[in-house]
Amino acid sequence: MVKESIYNPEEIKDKLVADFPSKIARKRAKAIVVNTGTDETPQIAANARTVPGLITMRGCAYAGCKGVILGPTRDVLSITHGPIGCGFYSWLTRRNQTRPPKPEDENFMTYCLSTDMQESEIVFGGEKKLAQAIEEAYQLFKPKTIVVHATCPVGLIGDDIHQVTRAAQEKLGIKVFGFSCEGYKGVSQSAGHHIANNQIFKHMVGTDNTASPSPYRVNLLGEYNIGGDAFVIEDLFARCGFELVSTFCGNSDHDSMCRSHTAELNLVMCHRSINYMADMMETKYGIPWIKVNFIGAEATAKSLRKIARYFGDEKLIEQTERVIEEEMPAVSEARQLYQERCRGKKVMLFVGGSRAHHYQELFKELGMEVVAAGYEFAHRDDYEGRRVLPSITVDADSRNIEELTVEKDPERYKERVSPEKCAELAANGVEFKDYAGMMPEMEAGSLTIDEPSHHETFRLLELYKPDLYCAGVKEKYAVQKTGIPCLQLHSYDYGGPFAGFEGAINFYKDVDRLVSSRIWSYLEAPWQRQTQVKATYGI
Amino acid sequence: MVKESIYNPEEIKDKLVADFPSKIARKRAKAIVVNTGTDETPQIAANARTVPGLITMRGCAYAGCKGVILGPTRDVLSITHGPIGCGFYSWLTRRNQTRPPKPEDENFMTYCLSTDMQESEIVFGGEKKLAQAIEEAYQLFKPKTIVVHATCPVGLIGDDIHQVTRAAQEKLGIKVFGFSCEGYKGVSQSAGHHIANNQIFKHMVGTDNTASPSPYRVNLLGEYNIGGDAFVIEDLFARCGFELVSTFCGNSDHDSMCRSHTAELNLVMCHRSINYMADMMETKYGIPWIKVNFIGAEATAKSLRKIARYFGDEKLIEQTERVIEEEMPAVSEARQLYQERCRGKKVMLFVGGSRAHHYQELFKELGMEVVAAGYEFAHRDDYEGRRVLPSITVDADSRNIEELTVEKDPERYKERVSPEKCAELAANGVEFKDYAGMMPEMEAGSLTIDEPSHHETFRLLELYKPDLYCAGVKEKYAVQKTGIPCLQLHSYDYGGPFAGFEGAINFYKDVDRLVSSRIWSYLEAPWQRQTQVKATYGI
Amino acid sequence: MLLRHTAPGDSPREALTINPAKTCQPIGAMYAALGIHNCLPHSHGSQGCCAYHRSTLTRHYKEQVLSGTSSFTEGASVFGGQANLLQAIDNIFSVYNPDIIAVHTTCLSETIGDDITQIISKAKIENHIPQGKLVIHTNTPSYAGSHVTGFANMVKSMVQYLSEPAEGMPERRANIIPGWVEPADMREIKRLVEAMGINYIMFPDTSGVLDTPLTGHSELFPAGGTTIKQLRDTGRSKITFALGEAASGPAALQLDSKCKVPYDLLDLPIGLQATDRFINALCKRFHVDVPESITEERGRLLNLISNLHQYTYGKRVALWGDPDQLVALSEFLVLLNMKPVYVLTGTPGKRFEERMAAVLGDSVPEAKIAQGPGADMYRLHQWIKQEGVDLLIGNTYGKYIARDENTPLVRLGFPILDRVGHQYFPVVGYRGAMRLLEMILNAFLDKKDRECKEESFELVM
Amino acid sequence: MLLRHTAPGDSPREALTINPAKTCQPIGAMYAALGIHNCLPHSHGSQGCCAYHRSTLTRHYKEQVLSGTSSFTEGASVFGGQANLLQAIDNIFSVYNPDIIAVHTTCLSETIGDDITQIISKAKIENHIPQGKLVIHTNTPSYAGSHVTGFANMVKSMVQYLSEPAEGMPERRANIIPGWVEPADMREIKRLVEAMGINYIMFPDTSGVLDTPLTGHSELFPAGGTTIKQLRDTGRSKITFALGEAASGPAALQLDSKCKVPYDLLDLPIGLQATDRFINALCKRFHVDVPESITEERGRLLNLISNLHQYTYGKRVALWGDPDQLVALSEFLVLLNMKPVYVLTGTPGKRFEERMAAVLGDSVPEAKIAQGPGADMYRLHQWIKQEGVDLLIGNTYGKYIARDENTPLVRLGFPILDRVGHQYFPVVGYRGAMRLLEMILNAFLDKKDRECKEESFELVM
Repeated sequence: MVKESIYNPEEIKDKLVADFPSKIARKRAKAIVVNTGTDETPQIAANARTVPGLITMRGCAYAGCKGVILGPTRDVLSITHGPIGCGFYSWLTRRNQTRPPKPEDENFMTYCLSTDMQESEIVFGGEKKLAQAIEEAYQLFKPKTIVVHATCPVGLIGDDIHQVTRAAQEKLGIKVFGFSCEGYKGVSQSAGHHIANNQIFKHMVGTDNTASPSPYRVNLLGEYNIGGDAFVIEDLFARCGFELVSTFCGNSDHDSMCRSHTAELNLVMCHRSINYMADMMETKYGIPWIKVNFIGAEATAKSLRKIARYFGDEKLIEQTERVIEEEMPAVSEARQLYQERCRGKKVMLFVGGSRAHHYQELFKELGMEVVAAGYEFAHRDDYEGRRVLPSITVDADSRNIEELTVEKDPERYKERVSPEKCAELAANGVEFKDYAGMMPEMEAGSLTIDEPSHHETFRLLELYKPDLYCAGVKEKYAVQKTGIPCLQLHSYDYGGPFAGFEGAINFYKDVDRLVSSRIWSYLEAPWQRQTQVKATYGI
Repeated sequence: MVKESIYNPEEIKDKLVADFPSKIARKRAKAIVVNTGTDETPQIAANARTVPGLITMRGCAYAGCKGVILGPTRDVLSITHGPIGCGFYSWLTRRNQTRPPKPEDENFMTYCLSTDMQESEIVFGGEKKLAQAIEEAYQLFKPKTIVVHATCPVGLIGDDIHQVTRAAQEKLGIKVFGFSCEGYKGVSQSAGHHIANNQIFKHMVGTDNTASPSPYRVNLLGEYNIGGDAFVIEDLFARCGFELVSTFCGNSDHDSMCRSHTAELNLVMCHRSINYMADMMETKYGIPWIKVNFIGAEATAKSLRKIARYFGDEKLIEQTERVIEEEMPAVSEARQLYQERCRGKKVMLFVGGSRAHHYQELFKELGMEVVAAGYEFAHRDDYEGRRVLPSITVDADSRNIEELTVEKDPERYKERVSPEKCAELAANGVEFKDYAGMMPEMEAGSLTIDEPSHHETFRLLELYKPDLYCAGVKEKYAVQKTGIPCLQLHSYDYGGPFAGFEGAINFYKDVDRLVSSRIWSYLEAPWQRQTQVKATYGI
Repeated sequence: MLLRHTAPGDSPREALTINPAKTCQPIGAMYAALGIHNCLPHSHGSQGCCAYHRSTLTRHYKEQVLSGTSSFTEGASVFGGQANLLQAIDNIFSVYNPDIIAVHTTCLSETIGDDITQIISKAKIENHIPQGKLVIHTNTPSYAGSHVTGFANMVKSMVQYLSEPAEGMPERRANIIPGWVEPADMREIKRLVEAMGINYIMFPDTSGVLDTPLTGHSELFPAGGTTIKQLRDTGRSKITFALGEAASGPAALQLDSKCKVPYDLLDLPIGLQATDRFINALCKRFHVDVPESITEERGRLLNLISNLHQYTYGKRVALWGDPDQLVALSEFLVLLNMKPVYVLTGTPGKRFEERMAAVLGDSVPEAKIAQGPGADMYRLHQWIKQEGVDLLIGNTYGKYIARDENTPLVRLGFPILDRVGHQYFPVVGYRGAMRLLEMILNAFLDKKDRECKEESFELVM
Repeated sequence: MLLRHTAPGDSPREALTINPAKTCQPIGAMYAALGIHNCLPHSHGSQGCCAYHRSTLTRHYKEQVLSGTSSFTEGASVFGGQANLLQAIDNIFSVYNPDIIAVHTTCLSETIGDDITQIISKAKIENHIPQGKLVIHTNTPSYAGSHVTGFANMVKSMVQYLSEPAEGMPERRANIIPGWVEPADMREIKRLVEAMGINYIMFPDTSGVLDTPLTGHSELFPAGGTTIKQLRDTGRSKITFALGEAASGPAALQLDSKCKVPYDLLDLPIGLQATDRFINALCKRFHVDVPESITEERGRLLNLISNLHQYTYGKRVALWGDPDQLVALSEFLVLLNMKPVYVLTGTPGKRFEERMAAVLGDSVPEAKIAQGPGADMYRLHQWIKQEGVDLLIGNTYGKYIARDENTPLVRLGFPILDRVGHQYFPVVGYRGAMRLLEMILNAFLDKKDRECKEESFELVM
């Protein structure tokens, strides 16, 4: 396939910001980068403040904390402390599925608990109501753990949720703690991930030393079980012989998170939302981590092999190969079928903090061309690779998110891999504590854009007329109005799973459905076509 | 309650026929009778030809045979020989329910089998196609018995269905027989009942001498299990200790009909449709019959007591009383509640060949006034009582329906009740072979009208403005347009059961629903009321 | 299992029809005749036919359906029905006073060979027909064609008896023959034509006849229906749009040959494409612009399709019913990327299989199509037993298959005996297509919500 | 069980809300603002609010929902949001170029006490607002009232900012404040008013904004919405019809006090009686006749009710949602002889319980009514666990109860996230009531068909 590039990407970049006031144009231009196709990536402005008034994809810290990180854990009872809205909007709106072992097991995910703050609490303080709400929640649900999420007004009026939760913990004899994840913290959901990671690490990780007898114990970090992704991965792990101690946080439960420090290896899917946890667990318990990706059949096979190789057991490696062999024929067959219909089509994806990268694997498998991509709430390292971490300047918005000081656990720290072994594994493709970032893996001439505004999105669509656009629900229907199908990569258009081998096949099908759908060729009515003909020929 | 009679019934009678051409008016006037409230009933013209062009409630012989009598027997496979319509319209449109003992037991009631006669068969004869159809039906369903129903053209073109079925019986080794129930036979469904009774008697009754060990063996005749009525009665019989050998024909099956001659007593519900059978079984096997009625709680109790008294066993009588005692409190409670809301309301019922009579019981229980009633396909005896049978003249339309000549079965005839016992029982209210008819039981001044045409119906509604009208589906929605609720007494408005004690309660509720429904008081829009006021006051 | 005796397989049958996917001609003629204003349909045959047709139509519409019958007895069957029909004409005009009686025959009167044309002319001569009143008829032998044929025949007879050719130039006016659709569909077609600013006569027109208001007053002849004047004027219109080849074609052809009114033979406007063609034909023939409001309705339909596409994509559907509906509906389902794998009608006719092959050929090569003898619902169910479907679309009789196979049923076609809505909410036009799509989506989503595992239970769909 | 931790009982709670039957003010203000033509709503607060509101509205409508946000950071939260709002105004006008920006506040900006009136006047003075462009605002603290309050506040602000009093006689024209209903409902109300021949201004009007066609072109500001000129003219209308006390009352009152436009405060025209009162009010105030077509629609509704009555009679229903909907809907259900035994709204307010008592008092004395704090869906479910119901009517969140209790759910209210139709098919007016009734009947009949014993499976219903 010869790639046609009608536009010079630098020209397009200019066009994207041309309508902005000059100050904004300058700011946004830094967030738009033409990829080089090499490891030498230009710097991108990321994790920067959203420009007020520009229609944005982003949400807030509360959404990142309560919605993303805490949402998928079925038996930790969340109470939103604040006016009713925040609790309401985060009630069941993410598709993180959960499957308790037994039908009667605890599952609080269908419940939305809120203190529904009223004016009087804003004026006189809401601590009393919060304390009472925690007690009422305890009486009704008898959970192991209750957590409290702060919303915007809480910090402003000075409610001390940590004080209230400490008192409740004492009184009720269960674990109770809070998250200061007020919506104005940071510049996006990302702040909420960090805040959530910190508290989970402090209050849950390492609180139960019971370890499984299997030697191949792993944690899966940054997998949220959207549309059942985690179920697919759990199944693969079980078949390969890996023992999954805990997932942060898909189909997850309280107890396994408390035992997660007993794992031998941490597998990081969505680096953006969970890297804090991986780093802290390495520092404190000596658990090494590797980046994995179960989006894409090849990526899945590669990730499984890495895990097996890490443990080095021949039987494990063999069993892993067997599982891959079982899965690949169906994948190949589907790929062949759908490639025929999708190959060469252009796609853009703007979503999440790692999805826009991970899903490129699947599009490659379909032979589709990613002409532009970007994240919604990522940091520079997610684009440029972990190596740029030291060069990221900490701005005011990041500075006010707590950084935990973690030290080696005097008793429980254990070196899993010697430095020599580590080098040897790295030479064999098992690289620890690293990830390349999205930009180096994209084609030369393609665009990377951090958090495009609504305006930029529609300029992009006009200029490229891609065959498929991937984003979130706020974008989907607006994009489709232009006649370009849009796949939601947060919610999978309510389909999925998209992870693993099975997920790859689902994904191929869904992409084919979107790009091959008959409806797109009917947008003009016959009489509109006639009018055009008339206009053209002056009839 | 003082009864208001705004109109003189004789005047009303005149008004009903006033718009007819005089010849028709004279004919119809004979079918409209003012009840005397005594046993001295005037003669009514019934079972007469419908006047062509007058919109009628009636159906045809095929409907009476295939639809009514054969329809409810689950394991006799019916084939309609004719064009597709007759089979189609009689496919599942009556609500005769069936409950095979086991889920895998034969049930052909959901199937519509037809020879779908085409022009070529009309021209060249349809016997060959019929023979082939019977074979195909046998191959697919492997039934014990196949029956064939003739439709209008069959008789006209001279297809001999009896010849074809005899041949099929020989070839297939199962019972196969036919009904010459062409739609033009007789003047209504009634002809079809007779034709059906004859053939069932000839081909099925008495073909299996296996008798149940219970001494209290009865057949229930003329109960079609609309809305589950038969289930209620079956349950009552079982609880009282009566052994139900066979029902003609509700929730019925082939084998029990073949054994029906082993019963000790025949119970006749719908005399109109089934009297042939009762009489023939009495003549041939000596089974006496009594008229019963399970519509109405009092009538049900009375009927149950009659049966128990017939057998005379004290335990049986006691058990029967116990059952009645169990049922009556709920009935009384419901009756009290609904009487309050229904008492004194006026009702008309025009339906069937015994329903218009039976249901008067229930209306009496509710304290409602039956101001007019009549049947759709009845004969004079259904109105005036069995005593008028000898005086009924046989006209041309009746004469061409076969009358079987039945004689005592030399081996199986058995006198169940001696003449003396018979007299004694009669004195105790167990009267054999008799029924009073509808007219003697109606109030003086009320009207009896045989088969009112659409015109008469709407004159009646105008003149009486009854609170409730009971008829069939063809009348229901037309009647309701006038703002008067209409209860379908063929299909129970898809509710029921209405039989027995449970059914009485259902009926009370349904009648209350209809007459108390809020909707009837909203027929005028506010602006229409204003217009009227304007018109009245000249504003 | 309600249909426990149905086994998979495709066992050949030559003589036996089981669970038909059609019924007989006269009911179609009766339905068509109800679409004439102040008309009493009349069934010339045994009264059972009339009772069956009235009951079936009443159950479908939950409305008064009136018709006379010649109430044949055995005598009439032997000696001919002339006396009965003459008497019926007398009685009907004197008791019910319609403007017109529309007689259709039955297998009985056809078999004995009653010549209705002759009887009507005798009735005229002998003054059975009052001044200004009319009697028309059509032949609807039950042993040929189906209910659709009967409908088509009665509509054709309206033309034969009533349409009058233009003396000069035709009027700038369209005849719309809506085909066998519901009153609400006829209303919707009229709304579209009116929105285009086109003068028209629709015939027959059952709106206002079979969807009448509850007022406290009963009308023998409700306000709706095509008037006799309009029927006469059909011969003076500029063009006829015949919607649905099977139901409307014969009348259009007749109008062309009798009054030289040319016609466009179009599909029923069910779904996007057929509606497009209908609107476009109006637009072309009358040189009018399509109003923005209609283009917007179209766009809203497109929008809905595009938004919920994941639930329709690739779904296997079985459908049965009348040829005109099936063709247009199948085309629409294909647009939704659904797969009409089994499509079947009991109605015989020439063009159905050809049209279906054109609609499904490339898109659903595996589709099984059947028509006429042997194309019954037993066969359909056998196919389904061989390989299941995700959805059934057809009349109420499909509910037995639906329950046995736990497959959702979207009720469409005739008769619908167990739900309401079809007489009030159109399925034609763009708005109708949205309703269709809503019904289809609800069928899938309700089932998913009911049956999915708890972990797959979705808030947002 | 999806809600396995909900136990029967009526355990008192003072501080904890579980599964709310309301949400916060700003989303209502955003929805109302979308009903102004060429308007960009703007959320003054943290960007999370805006994201949540846009997502929820988008899921409900499956449509583009655009809004600006002041994107507060911690700094803005401490030092005030003036700078952010001014910058946002600048950017919005230069990039998106709306005619008007409609700002609503959030708990964040309300808590820190941003004075929007002052900021807007500063924006005017400092020329952040281009010539001919407008910025209006309303205060919508999330910690008071509910989404309904927010809607009412934004509509009231339209009057406060824009309505201009008549200089002479008012125009012979009605203002229609439709309340929080769907675009299709607004269309239907307009159709009725137009059919009455009455000149009107509807505000807000989201039809054409949240039900836009798919055309291949994306519009920042779709064709629909009340224009600024119309909003100005509202002060010069003869009368205001405010539909729904909670959502439309405050604006009507404001228009009366600001411009002396009197008002009729009516229920939302859901169901027969409320629609009757609406039509009758139009009829009285404008001395016009009701066209036959509307009276016929009414009659068709009556007809449908009377025909299918056996399936609704005596059925127990639980409903939740917004006060205006609940009052009118309950009255309609009572007309159907149904029993709204549990009725609950999270929205606080004075008149709800009084109105509900009037509607249900005599007919359903056993009804439990709840409102405001503690009136949440957990409570509703507890009631249902004590004594079940035959039907649920409410928003999508009811599906969890529906599945656990095997009770059918008719989706009505906000938000509906898992079905389509609400944005396209009205539930107001007589036609809307027919749709409601169809949905209710389908719920019952589908369940019966699915669950009844085989011997009770019915062909005709």
